[in-house]
Amino acid sequence: MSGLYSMEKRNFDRTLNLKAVKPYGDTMNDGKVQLSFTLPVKAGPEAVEAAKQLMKKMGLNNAQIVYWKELTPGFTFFVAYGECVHSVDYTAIKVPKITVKKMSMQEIDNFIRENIGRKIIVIGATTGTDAHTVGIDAIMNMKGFAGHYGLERYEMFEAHNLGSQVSNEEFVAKAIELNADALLVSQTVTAKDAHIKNMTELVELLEAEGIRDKVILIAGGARITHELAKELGYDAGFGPGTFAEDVASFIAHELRRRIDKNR
Amino acid sequence: MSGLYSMEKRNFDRTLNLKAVKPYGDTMNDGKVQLSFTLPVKAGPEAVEAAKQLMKKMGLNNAQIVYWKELTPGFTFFVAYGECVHSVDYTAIKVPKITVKKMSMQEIDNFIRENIGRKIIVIGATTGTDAHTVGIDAIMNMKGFAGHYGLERYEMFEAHNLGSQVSNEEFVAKAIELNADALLVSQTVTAKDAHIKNMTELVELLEAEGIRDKVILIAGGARITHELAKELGYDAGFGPGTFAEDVASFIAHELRRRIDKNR
Amino acid sequence: MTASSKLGLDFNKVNRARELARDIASDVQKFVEHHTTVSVERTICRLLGIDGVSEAGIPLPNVVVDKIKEKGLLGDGISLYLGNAILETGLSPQEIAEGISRGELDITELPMRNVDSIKAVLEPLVDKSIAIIKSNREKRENLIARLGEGPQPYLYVIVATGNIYEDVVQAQAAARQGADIIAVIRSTGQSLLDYVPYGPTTEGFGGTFATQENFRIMRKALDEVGEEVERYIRLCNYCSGLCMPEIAVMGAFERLDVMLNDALYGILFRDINMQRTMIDQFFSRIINGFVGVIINTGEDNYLTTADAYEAAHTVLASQFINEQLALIAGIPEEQMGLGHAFEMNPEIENGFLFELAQAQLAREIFPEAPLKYMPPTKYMTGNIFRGHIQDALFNVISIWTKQGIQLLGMLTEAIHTPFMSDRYLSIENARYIFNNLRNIGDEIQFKEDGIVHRRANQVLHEATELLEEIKKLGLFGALEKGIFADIKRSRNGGRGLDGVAEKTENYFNLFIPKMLEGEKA
Amino acid sequence: MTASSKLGLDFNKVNRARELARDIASDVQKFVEHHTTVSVERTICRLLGIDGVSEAGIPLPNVVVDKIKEKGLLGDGISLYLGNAILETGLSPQEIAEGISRGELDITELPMRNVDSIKAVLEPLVDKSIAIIKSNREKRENLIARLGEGPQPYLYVIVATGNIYEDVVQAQAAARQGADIIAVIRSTGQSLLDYVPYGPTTEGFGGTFATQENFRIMRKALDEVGEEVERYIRLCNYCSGLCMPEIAVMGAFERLDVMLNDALYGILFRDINMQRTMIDQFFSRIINGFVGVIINTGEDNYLTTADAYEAAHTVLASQFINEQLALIAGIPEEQMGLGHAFEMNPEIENGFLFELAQAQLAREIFPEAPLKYMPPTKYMTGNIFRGHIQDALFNVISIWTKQGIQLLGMLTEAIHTPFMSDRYLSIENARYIFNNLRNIGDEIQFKEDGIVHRRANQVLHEATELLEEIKKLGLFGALEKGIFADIKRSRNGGRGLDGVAEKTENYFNLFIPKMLEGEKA
Ligand code: B12
Ligand code: B12
Ligand SMILES: Cc1ncc(COP(=O)(O)O)c(C=O)c1O
Ligand SMILES: Cc1ncc(COP(=O)(O)O)c(C=O)c1O
Repeated sequence: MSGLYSMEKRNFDRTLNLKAVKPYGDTMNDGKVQLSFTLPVKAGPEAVEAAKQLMKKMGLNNAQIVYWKELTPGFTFFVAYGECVHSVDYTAIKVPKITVKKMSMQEIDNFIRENIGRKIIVIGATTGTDAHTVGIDAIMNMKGFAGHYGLERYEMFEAHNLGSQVSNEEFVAKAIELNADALLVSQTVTAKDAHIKNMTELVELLEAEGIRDKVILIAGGARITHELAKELGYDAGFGPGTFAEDVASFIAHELRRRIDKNR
Repeated sequence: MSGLYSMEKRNFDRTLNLKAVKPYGDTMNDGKVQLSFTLPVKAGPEAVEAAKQLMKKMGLNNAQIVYWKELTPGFTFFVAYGECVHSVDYTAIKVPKITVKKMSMQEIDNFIRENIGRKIIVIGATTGTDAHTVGIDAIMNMKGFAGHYGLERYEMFEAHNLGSQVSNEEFVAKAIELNADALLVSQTVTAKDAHIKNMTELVELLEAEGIRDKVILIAGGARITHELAKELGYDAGFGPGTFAEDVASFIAHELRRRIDKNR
Repeated sequence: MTASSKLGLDFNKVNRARELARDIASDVQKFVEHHTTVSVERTICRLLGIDGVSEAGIPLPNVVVDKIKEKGLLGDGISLYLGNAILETGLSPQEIAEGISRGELDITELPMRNVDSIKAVLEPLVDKSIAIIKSNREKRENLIARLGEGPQPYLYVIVATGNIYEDVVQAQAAARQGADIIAVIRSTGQSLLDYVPYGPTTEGFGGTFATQENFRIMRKALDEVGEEVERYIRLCNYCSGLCMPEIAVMGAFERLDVMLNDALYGILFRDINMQRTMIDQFFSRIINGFVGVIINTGEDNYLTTADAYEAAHTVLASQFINEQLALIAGIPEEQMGLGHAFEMNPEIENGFLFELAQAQLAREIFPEAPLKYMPPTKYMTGNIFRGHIQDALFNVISIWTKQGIQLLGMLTEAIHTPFMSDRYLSIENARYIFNNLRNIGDEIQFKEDGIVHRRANQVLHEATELLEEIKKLGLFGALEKGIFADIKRSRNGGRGLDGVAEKTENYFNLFIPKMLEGEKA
Repeated sequence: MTASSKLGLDFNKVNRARELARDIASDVQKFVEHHTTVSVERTICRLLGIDGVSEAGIPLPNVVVDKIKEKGLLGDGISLYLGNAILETGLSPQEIAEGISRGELDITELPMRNVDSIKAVLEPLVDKSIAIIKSNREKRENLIARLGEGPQPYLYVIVATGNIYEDVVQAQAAARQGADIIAVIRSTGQSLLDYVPYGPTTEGFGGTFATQENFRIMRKALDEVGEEVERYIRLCNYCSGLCMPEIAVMGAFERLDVMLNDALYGILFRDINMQRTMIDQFFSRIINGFVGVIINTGEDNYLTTADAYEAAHTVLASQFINEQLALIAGIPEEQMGLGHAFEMNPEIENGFLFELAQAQLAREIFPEAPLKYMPPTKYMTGNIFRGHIQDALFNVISIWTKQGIQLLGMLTEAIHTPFMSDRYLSIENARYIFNNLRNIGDEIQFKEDGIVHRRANQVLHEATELLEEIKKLGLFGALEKGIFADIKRSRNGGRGLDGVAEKTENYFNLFIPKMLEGEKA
């Protein structure tokens, strides 16, 4: 008996328990998960068995290999369904979050006028060899993105968009030259963790120049999360669906907080 | 630090090791797996984190939740990629297989003439409330399937196709009445494991009637594997892509084996 | 070539086919009119207010009708005995049924009153039922007027968890995502049951039992979500199997909007006796027609056993016949969801053009019907990614040819009944394509005498020839020859024949004339 | 309306647009002809047989050309100094380069011989290179004649593992699944490098470095698998960035078949100086034209930053210009893979019809060109299921409008460079749709003055107006105004301007006339 197929009646509890959340197909706690993956083995019953064993190790019971296809000799692709034994305690989850209340462009400008009393200097760039500018432009350019104006339009921001393919060295030099309050870094290419390397290097450079604490350091991009940015030593990270307001509010409040602290 | 994102350089071994096979995205041993699943929680950063934690438990590192969508309040769907830490020893896999050499219709008829010396009596049906007949018809009907004639066309088979929605009781009664050598059961509906129940019940009934050992018991269907059939006490199981020849060769050889044994 | 046809169809041929189908249908109707069934009589019981189950769990309509059947009196019809019992006992039909069930009453043993007085005592009960059903129809119309509804093609999805409460969760989710019609698939065994289960149910296989209580629960849930999404959400179930008319009446009481309702499906795919189910179908369609239900016919299923390229004309021929059978039962064209399907082998070169021809053909021949278009099922595999694009092409054809009801294909068709996420992905697929190709049907013409033209005309031609043959054989004869779906059925085989009786001269059914009339009004 | 147009196009307008583009291109060409660049001169070095790297790892062509550049002699061209050095030293170009690299030789300090004798000594070397390249062209032609090739639209997929050996595995797998063209994407940084890396490489980001050795490895792998699948498999790389003509010549030596080759892309998306890259482009196109390479232009990219509905005419205008720039460089229409893309927001009602109009428009205006059609990228999301059907609609339009090169969309476009399985699913998608809709283009007509007609004519009109404007501004002026892709670039900004020099009267390039002539022969 392979034991892959459980014949016991699966009379699982069908009520939602947030302390032990499981995947849901069409019945609470049925655990259903869809997968696809390739194994570097030739097609055949052994390949199917290997795929099932792998799923078993992942904690996926009653593995069903619903499709397989040898992509090229020695590589077999699988589509599969299984029932996950694991669960997650949803009630215990704490995610670092940007808690600043979202304001409109006008509210932000007013806030800055009242609380900071001068324009905030911001520089932005897509760094390294990354040439993707659509993201940083969405945040900075006058015309903005999806009907939300960018920082260049704000009265109380002095926004400098350096474009893309900017080396970390150039970027830091510019920050010093302009005496920037906040640095905005966009990273899109994540292949081989290029963004991690690039972002980490920037932090090191800022530290070496002794200005890390003088700036609000912010990263953004399709695969950037606040959590990841924090891990890498940034003050905040913004992912897909960000608008200029999100970033502007964060910068304004954070600057105010720092000013208060230093008093 | 959530620890979900590993910042170590992933300098994994890029050579194929059949003793530790891992999923393959575009580099040997990169472990890449695609998943999709729904969690019964509302959308938001906590939901994304829950999805990542679940993946972590499955042994999927660097979980990337690339898409999420609240399907209805309290249910969030995810598409995700991760890197599997598990591996499988492909060299140790042994799958129960039907080892009979495949023959053509004519070869089979000749084999039976020479080795059995009489027609083999076979009855087939889709049992229980299952009404899917295309599978069993493919094996039994004269015209067969994809250019492969069915058992009714074989000179040395006497084939009775009882159709679908046949109760196990009727089926067994017919087996006794016709003194069948082989029973062919087709099962397509597998929702709530209907096929397992149905197939198990048939074995029990045959045992109660004392004829389990007198017949070659074969199951087939889209989700039937030889392995599952064996687990449930059948002599063989046939899945998608089966042709009449496969079944006919198996029956002919198995009958011959039994005759030899009983000598 | 007629100006109005994009396919260059010969409408004389269409008219000829329609005439043939009319003859075939009236021939069947002659038989139907002289017979009744247990299910028809149980339906009358339900219409007269009988509901609930006996102590043994047997539905009271069965208890009552079985009584006369046992005595060989089925041909007299239950109305006679029930009406008489009311007169004799002064009890309500429900009380009478309970009495029978407790063994305290035998309605066949009571002295028989005069038929006119029996009819007279039934009259107010009949009117009451008719009024309830009519008010449901009006309620639907009002709700649609107030909330609006999605544009055609309607997005139709199934729920099939086996548990009505879980079904509700799925159904509401689907409505929020954009579904217009929710069909609650039945448990695999139900259509062979010669009774309708009772109460809310939570244990079906591959579907949920159709019970009146389940209908009620789902209706309520859909009304709620309809208010939320500001769109009337239609509810669909299966008026087929051995209890066709009973389900029709349950649906009429609980305001179902769409019903799969096709005797041919039961005959071919469930091995239900053809005599039994044609009789049942007639009454069920009268009820469906009256309450404004859109019926869905099952021609699409033929292509799961027969080849879609070879057998395309059998689908069209069957649509012609179903149209006529529906008209006889008072169903207007606007309620005829004639079925067809996108089931061509995806490997066929230009298969898309053949599908396009077939879909446009159905559209032009049945211009008022909300055609029910079924997705690829037969050639769906465990490759869900490819399946999703097969479904996409199906959606392209539907918006192009202006189908009425789009039974959404699921990428997991070959694997399981839909997960909540499967349904979401399918709805998203259809909405994307319907919107992105919205006016393609008005925008594009087919080359004269091209592949599409030739295919459409060929299918029409073959269908007409087939109808000629069926007319000769009679519909029953044709079914015996395996003309549809490559499946042969015998006139006296299959399930349920023992529930059929020839009407005696005592027989009457007060609902039929009233409903047929109400239909016309 | 011309009979041959399905769109009711006004071909007078098309002719007018073409004239405008011709004027714009000759204006640019006037500038180009008076200048050279480091990359052009390095290309000449390579053509004369210089290869390899110095001890410090610097490619020898760079070592040699930097020498004259340092001295401000770039405008004389490297041919003069190299030819002179051969005469003076009796060494081969490669030996001379090695000498320079070791610091043993300074070719600018040698006594200068008479130009005719210099040209004469170079002549056999030039002829040798020309012969090699010609033989590669013939080899391709012979292979295609023997093995055959896939029908258009060719299935074009990328490999991008960063590791050339891993790329080989992916590429062969793709060919076996049905791919016709394999493009090896370059590492993110490469186009900004003012040299071409050397040797086999295994460490790129989001792509693999373009090196001559990598070209050779992949060419061999594709020839092998081509024999296996009995189809010639084309190899594609990127002839763009700061080393345009060098890559062209490397490709010519290693028998590449397709090259992304568009100065406008580099200007807009890589911030490469416009003067530099226009000069580089000219020579690179001459080489590509001569060796029979299909060039791919980059108009599709405009729609990743500008809106596809609003900016559709900029794509067409740019195609007109690229056509003329290609003609000047001797590229015949059959080698012009003009780019465009399926990038309309999927939420637009009837967006499909607009895409259809645009694709058909390009088809009719450039009837002989193997148009390169790019998949949806901008509106692809992490929802891979939906992505797969966006790609399916893209495939529908391609087969319908008979595109030449189908750059297959990947369901994982928004996530990562393709996995082996992503590529498989995409090829399956395209093959299914191409086969299932094979003849739809011949079968279907657009309604006169319908949405498709109107859209096509509107885009043509706007493109013509834009070309009028560009003619006034000059191409460089237009780029300064941000007319393409919503991106503004200044004439003297961006990378690589310091590698540009005005030609002196000493300048000569022996390859250009021979190649342009060979082209015509
Ligand atoms: C447009 C595009 C391009 C355009 C870029 C044009 C331009 N000027 O930007 C062109 C065609 C030039 C291009 C080229 C390449 N691309 Co590209 N491209 C894309 C594409 C299609 C869309 C990206 C985009 O514009 N998104 C829209 C913007 C608005 O979203 P966003 O960037 O996420 O920004 C939002 C948030 O993230 C946030 N945000 C972003 N930055 C910042 C910064 C701050 C401070 C803040 C607060 C917020 C913030 O706010 C924004 C608005 O909400 C993606 C695929 C896809 N569909 O995602 C591939 C993609 C990003 N490209 C990719 C690659 C590999 C390349 C190339 C490297 C390929 C090659 N080798 O040739 C090249 C070269 C470019 C280079 N060196 O970087 C890969 C990256 C793979 C990976 N994960 O590493 C992708 C995913 C495609 C793929 N599957 O291969 N590309
Ligand atoms: C055709 C079909 C139907 C037809 C059946 C017509 C008929 N006369 O058979 C109709 C339309 C009637 C139908 C109805 C239903 N169906 Co159905 N149907 C299918 C469909 C589209 C194809 C099945 C098929 O014919 N495959 C082709 C044959 C040749 O393949 P096969 O059966 O695997 O057979 C091969 C092998 O397995 C093997 N084999 C099979 N049997 C045997 C036996 C032996 C002894 C041997 C040796 C070999 C063998 O050999 C065959 C040839 O190689 C599938 C979806 C899909 N694409 O798979 C759904 C599917 C099977 N149906 C399904 C369901 C739920 C139903 C219904 C119950 C729905 C409902 N509640 O109304 C109904 C009712 C039927 C019932 N009570 O069983 C589900 C089952 C879900 C599950 N996993 O449980 C599926 C998967 C669709 C879905 N996603 O919901 N169906
Ligand atoms: C017309 C018709 N009736 C009924 C059904 C469902 O069958 P059952 O409820 O008998 O399983 C179908 C299935 O698709 C159908 O097409
Ligand atoms: C014309 C053209 N050249 C080059 C590239 C690739 O750019 P690079 O190699 O400069 O990253 C592209 C990208 O799509 C392109 O369209």
